[in-house]
Amino acid sequence: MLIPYLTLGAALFVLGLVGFVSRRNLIIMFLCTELMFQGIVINLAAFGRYPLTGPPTLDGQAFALFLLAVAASEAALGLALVVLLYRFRGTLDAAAWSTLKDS
Amino acid sequence: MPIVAATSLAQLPDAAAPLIPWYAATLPFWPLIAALAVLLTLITQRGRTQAHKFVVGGVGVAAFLALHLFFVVLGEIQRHQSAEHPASAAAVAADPHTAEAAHDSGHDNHAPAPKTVLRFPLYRWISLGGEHWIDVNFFVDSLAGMMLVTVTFVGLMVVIYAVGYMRDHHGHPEPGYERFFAFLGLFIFSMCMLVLAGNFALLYLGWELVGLCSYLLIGFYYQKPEAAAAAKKAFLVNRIGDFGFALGIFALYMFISPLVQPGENPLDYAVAFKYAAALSPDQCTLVSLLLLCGALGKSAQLPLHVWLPDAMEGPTPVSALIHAATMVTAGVYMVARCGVFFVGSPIALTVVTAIGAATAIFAASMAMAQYDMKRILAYSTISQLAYMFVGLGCGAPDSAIFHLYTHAFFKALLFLCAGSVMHAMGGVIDVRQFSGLRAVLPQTCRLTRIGCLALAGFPLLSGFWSKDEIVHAAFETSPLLGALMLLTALMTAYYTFRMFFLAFGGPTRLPPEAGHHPHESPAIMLRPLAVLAFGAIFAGYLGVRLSASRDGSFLGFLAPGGFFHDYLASSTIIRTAGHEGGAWLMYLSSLVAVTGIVAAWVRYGYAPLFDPDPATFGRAWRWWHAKYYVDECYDRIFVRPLRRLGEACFGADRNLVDGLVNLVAAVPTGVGLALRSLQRGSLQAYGLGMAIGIVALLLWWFASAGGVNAALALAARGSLP
Amino acid sequence: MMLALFTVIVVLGALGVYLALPRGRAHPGRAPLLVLAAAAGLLAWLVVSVSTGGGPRAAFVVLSTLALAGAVRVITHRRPVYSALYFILVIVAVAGLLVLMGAEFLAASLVIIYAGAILVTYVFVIMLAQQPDDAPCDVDAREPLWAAAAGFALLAAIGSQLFGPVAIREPAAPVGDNVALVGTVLLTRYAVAVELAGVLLLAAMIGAIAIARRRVTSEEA
Amino acid sequence: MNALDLIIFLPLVAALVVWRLPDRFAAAVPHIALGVSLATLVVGLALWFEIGRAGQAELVAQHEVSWISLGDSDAGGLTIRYHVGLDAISGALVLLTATLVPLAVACSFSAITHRQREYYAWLLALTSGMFGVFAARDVLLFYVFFEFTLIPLYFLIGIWGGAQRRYAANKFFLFTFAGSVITFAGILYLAIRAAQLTGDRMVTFDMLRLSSLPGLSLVEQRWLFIAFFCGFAIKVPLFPLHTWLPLAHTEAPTAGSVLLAGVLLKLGTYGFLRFALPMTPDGAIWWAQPMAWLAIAGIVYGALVSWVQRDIKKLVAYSSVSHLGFCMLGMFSLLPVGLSGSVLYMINHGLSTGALFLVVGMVYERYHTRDVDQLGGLALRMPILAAFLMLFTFSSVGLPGLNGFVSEFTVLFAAFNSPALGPWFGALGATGILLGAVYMLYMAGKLLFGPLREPPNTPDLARGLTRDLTRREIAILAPLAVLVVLLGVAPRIVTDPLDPVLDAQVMRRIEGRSARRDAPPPALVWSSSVEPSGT
Repeated sequence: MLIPYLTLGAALFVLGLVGFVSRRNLIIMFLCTELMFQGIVINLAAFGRYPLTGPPTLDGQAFALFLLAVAASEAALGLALVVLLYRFRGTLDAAAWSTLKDS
Repeated sequence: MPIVAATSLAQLPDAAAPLIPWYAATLPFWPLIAALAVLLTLITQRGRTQAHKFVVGGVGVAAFLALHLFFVVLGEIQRHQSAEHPASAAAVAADPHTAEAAHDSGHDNHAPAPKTVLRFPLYRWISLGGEHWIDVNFFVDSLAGMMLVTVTFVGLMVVIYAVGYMRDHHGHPEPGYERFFAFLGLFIFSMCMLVLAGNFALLYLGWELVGLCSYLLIGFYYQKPEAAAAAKKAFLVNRIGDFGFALGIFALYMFISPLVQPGENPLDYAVAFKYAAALSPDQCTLVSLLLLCGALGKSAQLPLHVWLPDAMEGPTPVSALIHAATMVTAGVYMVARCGVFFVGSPIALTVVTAIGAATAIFAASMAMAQYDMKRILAYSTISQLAYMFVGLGCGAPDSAIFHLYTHAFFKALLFLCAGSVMHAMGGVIDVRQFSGLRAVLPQTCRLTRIGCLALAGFPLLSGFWSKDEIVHAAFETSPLLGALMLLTALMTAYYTFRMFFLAFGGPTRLPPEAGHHPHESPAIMLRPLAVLAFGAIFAGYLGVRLSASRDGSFLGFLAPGGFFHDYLASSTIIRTAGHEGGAWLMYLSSLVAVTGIVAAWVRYGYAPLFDPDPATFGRAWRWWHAKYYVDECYDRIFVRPLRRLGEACFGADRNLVDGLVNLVAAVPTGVGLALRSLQRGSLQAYGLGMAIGIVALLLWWFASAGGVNAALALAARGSLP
Repeated sequence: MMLALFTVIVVLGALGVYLALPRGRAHPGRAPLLVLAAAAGLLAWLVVSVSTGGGPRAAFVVLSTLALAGAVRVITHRRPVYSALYFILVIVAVAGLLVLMGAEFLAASLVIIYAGAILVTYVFVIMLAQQPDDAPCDVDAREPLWAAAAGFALLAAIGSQLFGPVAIREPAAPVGDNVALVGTVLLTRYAVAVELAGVLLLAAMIGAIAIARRRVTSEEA
Repeated sequence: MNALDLIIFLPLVAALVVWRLPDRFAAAVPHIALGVSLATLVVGLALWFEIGRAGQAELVAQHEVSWISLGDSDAGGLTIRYHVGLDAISGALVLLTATLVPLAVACSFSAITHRQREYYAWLLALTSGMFGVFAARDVLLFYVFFEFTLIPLYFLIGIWGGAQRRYAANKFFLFTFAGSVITFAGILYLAIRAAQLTGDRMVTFDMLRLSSLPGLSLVEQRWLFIAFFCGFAIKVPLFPLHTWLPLAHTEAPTAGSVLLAGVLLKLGTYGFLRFALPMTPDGAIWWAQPMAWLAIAGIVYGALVSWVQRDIKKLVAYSSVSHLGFCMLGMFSLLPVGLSGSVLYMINHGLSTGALFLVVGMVYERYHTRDVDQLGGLALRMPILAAFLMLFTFSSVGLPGLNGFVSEFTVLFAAFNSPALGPWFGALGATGILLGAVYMLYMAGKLLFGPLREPPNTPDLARGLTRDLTRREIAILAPLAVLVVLLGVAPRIVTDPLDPVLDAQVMRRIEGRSARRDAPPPALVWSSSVEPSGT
């Protein structure tokens, strides 16, 4: 049963990636990163439950928990930034922020 | 022509050669000290008008020492001969200027006379690596003695003349008066160094210093662009000759150095002549031809003659001294000095003769079609030098030197007379502008007539004797050459007296520049002229043996081969031509001279306004007048292409090489611009970039290392932790 | 053979997502739905044929299709609020799968923390950063084609490995109470990590407050 | 802290002092700089006499102290030592520098008006760099000073230069730097190989030890020679790599171009003499003929191009290309006389071209133009300057009796008689005698002779200049004139201490491998019977 879980995880990760790359709304982009986290959680759990060698271990799950911590803090900061950006430019469009462009 | 075994030079005593007395060795430095003294007066601005006193004094001392040296060498020859042939101690002529030099005819000068050389080492100059050195040392033999006397004596006369010449009408010295005398002193110093040099490098030093002085003196009136251009042209043409000369010295070292014992310097005369016999004919030819280049440059022979006529831009004393009597004869002196190499290779001798003959006829023809008095004399000098080269080529170097000696007197005389004419005519020297000056300048006219007669080879004057010997040697080589020489003699007589009659003959006409009444030159100018005239008449008798007339004819009793030749026989020159001059030859050459003079008198006796020559000679005359368009050819063949090449190189330098460099510099900027467009500033683009990066990475990993399967296989083997 | 099938699924999925992504005014219409449904069906069939061991395959298939559908809707929906809500659906599906795998504690924490805390924050932000409807940034996707292509190329690459020839051994079922076991693991092996996670969260909190506190006056905008 | 360290670091310290001097003393800055440079001249002379006494046995004023040493002797490592010392070659060049610097400083009194303090600071820094290069006995120390000299000159040209000074400074810096980087690679390779060959673990950069390593293979030596060639040929400059020189010279201030031409060009030739010949003798023999061809090309090319120049300074700059072509020709004749000729050439070129640049600078200060067509007949207006210019023109043309001739004669003599090159090289090189006269007399004639031609409202006699040379300017040119005549009449002052050192340092290493080039030199048909022995 490992392969199906891995494909699912990969699919979720890829969908998150596609969403991140194609959507221009900052919040949705962040949401997509969260989606990518879900893909990773499944993979971690799957490898924990169906390890290639030896009995199932719980390390995967423990790591997933830490992943959650990271995701939470990332979301907090990210969204604070998004709000700030929104207040600056009044729009959530990612294209508004292109100061990195080389003139 | 029999090649005299050079072994006769073998017993040249070098290390053991006796030393010149120390005071005689200071000879060249007196004019130098005089020149520096004048320079000092220039710097300190005091006593500038006395400049000429220093130089006259310096050259005077040099002349005296030269004379003394002449007799020291003579005494040395006597001692040497008495040591080897006690019986025939040659009688000594008291003074070169006394009329006849009686000579005991018993001595048969065919056997090679013992070589007498005096030397004086000063100090080591340049190291040639290892134990070979170039030293500053003097090498005096009878040739050098003779040359020194000629140079310093004529130099003294010219300097004295210049004191008068370089003053304007009311006797005040012209601007640059001191500079002129300083350069003259420097010139005499360089010429003496050239003659006294003991090795080829020092000869090269004298050679170039003389070139420098001629540059400075020709360009004396530097305000005039033509004078500056003439000076530059003279120096550069001489430099072309020196280029060959330098290569000759290097080649000489290359051939001589393997033969030389340790402790001997290959470039010293004594050593070089000692081992000259060991050189193969080919090597002799190479060295001779290269050295000949230098001679041609300096003595203004055919290919490199273009600078001498332009050198007339300089003040007349300069033309008289440098471009008639001394510097231009350096080439003849060098070829005579290195006779042992030329004799060693028949090719070289024929080249010398050919160039001499060609230049003689070539220059004579040009001289016939000029109107500037000094240019006529300039071409005549080239022609007379060509005579000397023919003498050298025909194995009669002592005749050549004899002609050089006599030519110095009458050519200097003629130039200085032209100078006093110019002085009187307010700087005009074109014979068409004036005529009938015998009334206005009686003394100059008399002196010029003597000079012209000597130059034309009128019998019993010095020119006649020396030219006659060369014509005789030419006949001995080949009758055609002899005939050519006689034809040139005819032309010489013709153009000399054409000039004389145009200037002094006919009604008195004066150019406006001459002022209301042109007066005769001051005494200070005329007295040296008189001395030179005396020399022009009697100098010839030094080379004549007054013996009982062989065939009873009037001239027969004057046979060539007098004191002069015996004196020179003991120098390093090698005479291969015979000595007996046929009496018939003397009659022929006198006849030729007289016909030339009469022809000139017939056509130009009354100084016609319209020159008859162009009509008679037609197109040939135009070529002669335009100096065979040689200058223009050189300009188009060498000068202009070189200049275009320079422009092309400079162009290439700017675009090609710089272009290459800028191209290299452009590469990084180009790449930078290309990459810049990637940074569009949109977040998505960066995300997409990352995604593509991951995909590429994965694909590469899977492709190369077998990807997950390999990992799984590893895991299966339990090697993963 | 399975790899070929998987590639077909990937292509269909990519096409479906590409069509589903919002472009301009026009409503995407039915096409993407059909394509995605086909892809989901094939994927379900593939999973069934691959998973060898027994166990709740049916539950896995249901939950995974649910998760995938939710995910697709998250990225393709025009209005951000609905995307957030669909995201909650995805989290629930994932939690279910985790329970299937015996990771009950993780599933529970996922639902509580993710759905409860993070998604709520998202909804707050969406509320704060109100944009007029059909703002250009919601409507248009940027280079959907490239995005879909790149994403599913990645999936294909991964798939090419997963469905490779290697036969994978099925391990035994886990034993014991998951929550207790995870608790012990956390407090024994990862004790330091837990403390660090706490510090990380504290820092994030302070950061968020600092950012949000700055008054952005209008002229700075 | 011996005399050598003193002259290396005194100017540097003085530079710092001068730079930070408060405004009150601003007027004294030029005089301080002059004083310091004269002090270095005195010390330089003292060192030269000591070299004369010491003979070629060992180095004079040697001072060796470890500078950077990484790792230790058993585990292997690297040691760079501050090792300075003078033998005759370095001593001669140090003396040349010590002579030219005070003249360069003195000539800037009236030329430089803005930012004087920095100007003299950079000038003094350049001086210490130059002394350092010639005194360095450690390869890396040499390289450090070699690069250090670039910086002051970059600023001197960049700030006080002419119109295109920025471009000229950049081009100068990049050209030299690009080459020297390759040389640096060569040096590293050589040092490491040397450590391997001699077996000691510590990689050392001492010049003596790196010279003529026994085990270095022919191929290595050829490639190492190329590495050295890249760095030093640009500096010389050899023919194809010379385009930076005319630009740098025309844009540099007078003092800058005097030192650039007088000393910095000698870094290249000195580099060849110290590195290429002793360290890669087989490489030098193998590349001798191509180098000679480049040198001859440089001679002819430099002469022709300088003949068509309109700007006098560019004319003199291109003449340096031609002159240094001679210098290289002499060096690659691989004969003792050739080497001593080329070292003498470096000194003579330094004196005569330095003097020419000074004179051109003086003309520029009065007429503010260097265009040959706008000037003419200056001899009437400035007789003293005309006299000096004529003297230096004839010195650089190689008139016997002046210094140019001695070195030119020996160089061509060596090229003609050298087994490695052969007569044709000497002959072609000798055309330089002729071409040299052509362009130098062209310049002298245009500038001094002919009718008087001056640009409008000049000569500009501001800043204390007089119509002809001021006493200060005469004081600058007089010593050079004396030296030019002295070295012409008695060159043994320099060559006597030089010859034994050249023999020991360079010739013994080359003769050890008298591996003649595969094909014997093109022997002339005449000399077949008498084989030229070389020496």
